[in-house]
Amino acid sequence: MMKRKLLALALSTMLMPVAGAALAQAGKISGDVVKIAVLTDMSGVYSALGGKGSVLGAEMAIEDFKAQFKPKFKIELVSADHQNKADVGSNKVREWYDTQGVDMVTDVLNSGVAIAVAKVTTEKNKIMLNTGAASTRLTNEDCSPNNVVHYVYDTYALANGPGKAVTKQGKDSWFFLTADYAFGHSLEKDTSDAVKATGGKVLGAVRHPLNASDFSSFLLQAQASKAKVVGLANAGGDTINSIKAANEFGLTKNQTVVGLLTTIVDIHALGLPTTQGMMFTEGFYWNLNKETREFSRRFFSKHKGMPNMLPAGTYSAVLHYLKAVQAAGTDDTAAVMKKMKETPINDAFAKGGKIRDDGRMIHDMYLVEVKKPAESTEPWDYYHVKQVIPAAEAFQPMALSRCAAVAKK
Amino acid sequence: MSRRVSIAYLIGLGLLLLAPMFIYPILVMKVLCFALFACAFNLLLGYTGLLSFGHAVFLGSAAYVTGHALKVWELPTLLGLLAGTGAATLLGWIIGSLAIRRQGIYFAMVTLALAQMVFFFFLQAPFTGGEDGLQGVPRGSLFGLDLGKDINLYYLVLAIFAGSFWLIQRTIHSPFGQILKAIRENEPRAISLGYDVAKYKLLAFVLSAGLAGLAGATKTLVFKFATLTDAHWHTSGEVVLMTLLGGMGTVFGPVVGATVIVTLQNELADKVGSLVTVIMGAIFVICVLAFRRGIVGESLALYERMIGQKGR
Amino acid sequence: MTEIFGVPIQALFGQLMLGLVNGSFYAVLSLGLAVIFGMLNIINFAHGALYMTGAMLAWVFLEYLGVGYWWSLVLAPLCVGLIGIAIERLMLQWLYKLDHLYGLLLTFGLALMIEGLFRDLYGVAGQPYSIPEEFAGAFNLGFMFLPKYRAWVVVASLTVCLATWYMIEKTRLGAYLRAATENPKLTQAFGINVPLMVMLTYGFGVGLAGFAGVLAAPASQVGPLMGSNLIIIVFAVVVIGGMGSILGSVVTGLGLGIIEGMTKVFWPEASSTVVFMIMAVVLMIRPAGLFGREK
Amino acid sequence: MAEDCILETTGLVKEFRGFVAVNEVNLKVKRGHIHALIGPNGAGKTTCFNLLTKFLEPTRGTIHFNGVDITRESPEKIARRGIVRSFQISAVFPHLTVLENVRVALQRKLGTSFHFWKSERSLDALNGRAMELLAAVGLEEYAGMVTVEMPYGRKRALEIATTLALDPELMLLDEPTQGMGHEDVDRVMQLIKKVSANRTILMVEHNMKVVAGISDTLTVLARGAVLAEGTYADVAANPLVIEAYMGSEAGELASPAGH
Repeated sequence: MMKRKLLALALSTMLMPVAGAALAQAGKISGDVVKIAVLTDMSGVYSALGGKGSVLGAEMAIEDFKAQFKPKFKIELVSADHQNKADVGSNKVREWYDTQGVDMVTDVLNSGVAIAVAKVTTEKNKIMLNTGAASTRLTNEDCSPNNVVHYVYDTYALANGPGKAVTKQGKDSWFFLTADYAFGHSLEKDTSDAVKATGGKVLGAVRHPLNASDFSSFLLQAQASKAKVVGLANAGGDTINSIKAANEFGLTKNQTVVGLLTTIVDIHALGLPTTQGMMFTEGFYWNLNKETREFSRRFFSKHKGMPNMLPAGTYSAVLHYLKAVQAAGTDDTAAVMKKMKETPINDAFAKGGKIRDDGRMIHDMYLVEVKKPAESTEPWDYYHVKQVIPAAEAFQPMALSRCAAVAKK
Repeated sequence: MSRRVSIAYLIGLGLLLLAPMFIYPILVMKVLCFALFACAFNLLLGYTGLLSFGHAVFLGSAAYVTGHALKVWELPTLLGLLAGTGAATLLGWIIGSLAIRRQGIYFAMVTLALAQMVFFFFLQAPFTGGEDGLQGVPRGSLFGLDLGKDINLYYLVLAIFAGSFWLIQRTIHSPFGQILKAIRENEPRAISLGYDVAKYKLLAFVLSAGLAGLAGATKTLVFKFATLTDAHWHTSGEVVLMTLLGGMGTVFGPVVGATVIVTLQNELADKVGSLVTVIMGAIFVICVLAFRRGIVGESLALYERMIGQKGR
Repeated sequence: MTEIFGVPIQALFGQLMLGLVNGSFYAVLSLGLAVIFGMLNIINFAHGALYMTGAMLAWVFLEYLGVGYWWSLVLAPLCVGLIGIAIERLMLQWLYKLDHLYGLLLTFGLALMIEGLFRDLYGVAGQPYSIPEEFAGAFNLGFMFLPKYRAWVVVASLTVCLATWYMIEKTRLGAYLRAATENPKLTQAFGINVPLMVMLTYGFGVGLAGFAGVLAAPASQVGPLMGSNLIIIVFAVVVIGGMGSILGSVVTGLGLGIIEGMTKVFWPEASSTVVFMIMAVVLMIRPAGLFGREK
Repeated sequence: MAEDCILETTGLVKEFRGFVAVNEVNLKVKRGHIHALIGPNGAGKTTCFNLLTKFLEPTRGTIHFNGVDITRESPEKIARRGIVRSFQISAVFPHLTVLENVRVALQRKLGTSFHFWKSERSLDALNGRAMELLAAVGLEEYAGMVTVEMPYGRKRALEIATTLALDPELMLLDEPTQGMGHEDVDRVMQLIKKVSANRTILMVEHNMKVVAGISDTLTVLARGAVLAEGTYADVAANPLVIEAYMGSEAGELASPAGH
């Protein structure tokens, strides 16, 4: 009893400015402005995945929200480039929260940056809707369910589909080429688990730096391992370059290369001849149904490229957030988070999506196979959707959660 | 003159005491950390004539050690700071012992290369968190004061800066500083007077590394993380730029240089993106070509010229 | 025999070949640095950035002007050389009378500017540059697939290194150059235009860097950061070699490339630091470097 | 050999990449003498100096000082033994004051040279001795001046004062009068004569007037080797020496006052 009082006292002094502001404006929007920030990689190795596309996704969400709800409050959007550096990202976000009155930050692609930003967000009691980063640490070891939502995909979801499907085809020995930071480690671990669960084995892994310029020596190590499958636990430019070098060194003749985080943007960059037959998990495909096609064509008209799951997810996240603010009548973090978790998500990106207690947003994922050049009938017609993985199976079950905050409940 | 300088310092200190009321305290703390870093660097370049191109590694190693000490070992804040500073000092001794075997440009290249080696070590060592960095370092408390509050931490950072600045001042104007100046001015002559020049250079190097480490340790407290950026050679280049721009071999130059560069980067980063690097490079080039005494050096020269004319 | 010390022979020879390729780049770059250092007494920090410029130019030529690899191999080094001449005339020449450290600082600033400019224009992610058709495919050496292009890199850089060595050591132009290095005033008195030679030397030295850049373009990603990390390794190569001789820098460059390749097989964690470790050891035993002259 | 040699070299050789700069030099410097080392340009005089003070490492041969083998010692160690040199180009600390220049030399004995936490006011205790030394070379009125602003001749005088501050047993002076006007040369000559009491001086000198005026012994070097040795009169009469110097300088050698 005494202890709790003391704690409350300590908390109230610590959060005095924040709590005071929140109390005075309970039921209101602070500063009459809802300020949304997109923090992403604008110029680096992942810029093609999120970057300007994510900013566009957020803009479209704001546009749609305004058209539908005619809100009384103003909405502002800011964006910045974190250069894939955790320090740059968390400094920027800290400054946004401290001096700019930002309420919510989204995209935050690159797991290293995302984990850092999640810490600042929790400390300042704001909201982060992560649509870009993949590491499952965000809902496990580093979880913060009252402030952070992991929205689009994660390494568990990416690993499971191909990890099991490819191993079942009899390609049961794996070697990993891993980007040497939180995301790569997470993806390698989750895929290894999936492979082992299906009866396959993992022969080893080689770590490469983010944005490596030359993959040849790493690929030689993969080649020397004699594994049947070389799993690429990297993303963006790194994946593209790994696949190219694999072709150059004749690796593809005897081994199967699996890009674990591949999106339509990468397939477009590499072309169907090099990528045909590749299998991986996607969270979004533009050509699924009428709604996705409409959204994607609108996006295409401004971006000159189809959206992958990052911009589409950012669109969905921003829209969901704004609806929650509208419904709660405030931008107070706790109230908005409560509303977001109560309301199911139904839009172009997700059907029947739901935010779980651990902060994981679950929705259907798709196991896709890249078409042969001859099978492609129009530009960007790249995938056979082999399997719809239902939301309940696509993500790590709550029972396995390593999130301390959830376990206590 | 000396009294006038003291008054100027007191005014400066007064302004710094009031600064957090007007300016975002995190920004001022960042400036103070880099100012200390640049002052430490200047002790070596400006007063010993040694251009180290790997000084970021001392900033970075102290940042990591302090971060690790506070986060994993859960040491009190003060001990964490000391551990970081100590580590940088030790590393300074190792790198210094190797590097002082070469002179001039070679010295610069050797320090750069050794620093890069340590950088790769940090990249791979498990305790640094690699590319992710060491995140969520607790600030802890000092004498019952909660450093989690920016304003409390601010005055600790200011105290560290002021104390270190005083120590650097003192070092420059000490018997040891006198020998350093002699070595910078005429190394063979200093040798022929019986001074073991290598030992003096090494002590200067170690002192400079230790103080750079203190700056890095403090920086970890401010930002609650330590990352590879701290140890990257771009940061080594930045501190050279700060010192050059402010005026090397002047006591106050590095402080001015650090303030200008940090503020510039802060203001420009969002507006011009990668062009910040171009602007930094251009400042470098202009300083080297036309402005070698730096802001403080040139101002002092101008002031003296004016006094001289009045006198005539 | 398929294994040596428990390492598959395929992996060992493969990494040795790659080491040789990397060594070729080290050799051409440290050669350029040595030529410039000999004449101007300046450590050219911008060397890495100009190497990158060579690669970026090749990419720009192809992307915007449709100029192919072979033309780029000639044009890009020329352009880089001209940039070098402009740098020498406009900036470096004012620094010769000052402490040599200023040359290092100036070229460091230039490196930042060039790197930042390309970053602003094209982002930090690499741009692809496809391998010229003549070198598509690979030799199957039994123990590995050696892509034909990488074999060409080794041949081309060794040829350039030897040609440079021949020019400096065996031709009249080279004799003037060596004379001007030893005693510029006297050489000037003999009616040789020393400032012109200095200017051309710098242009030639950075031209070599540009050439290495074009060679590197199809073998790796063309990106603004490709030079900045390489140049520090080349600095270490130079400290190890000791700037003593032209041939010394070539031999050291190749040798260290191969050692690095070996390390990737036997002790992969150390592969990025092995060159620096060697440097530390060399400094302890022979501070002037392996081929260095005692002063 | 009853006479006491303070410095003795045997078979001293220095090669630079095949070029022999100093060849089998056997030098004996007697205690209390002013010993001059002369020879045409490129004869190896300065190289010899650099070898003696270990600024260069000899290829072969030994150096003994007071009977102790110092061939392998470091330059600063040699300085601490009492062999202190000057340089061909004036060796001062240009941006320190004249007083500070001398103080730097005195400071070492104080043992606080590594004390970075002490105020430099702790060095004021040395000011008295420093002023005495400056007075000895006639520079006391310039004590507060920044050295770089002094004329050349006075810098050489300051250098001698700094060297004296270490109270050396053996002073090595590398062309102490080089580039000086008449009056300065006379003054420095008198100065050397004055300070030579109780110590030995080895000097490289071109000015024959100085050599003839104050030196007790001469060694002539040519092409790295010793050509002749003896008193001024002996050496001047040696035909080998005259040949080595040829023309103008030989004339100079014959009539020192003529310069």
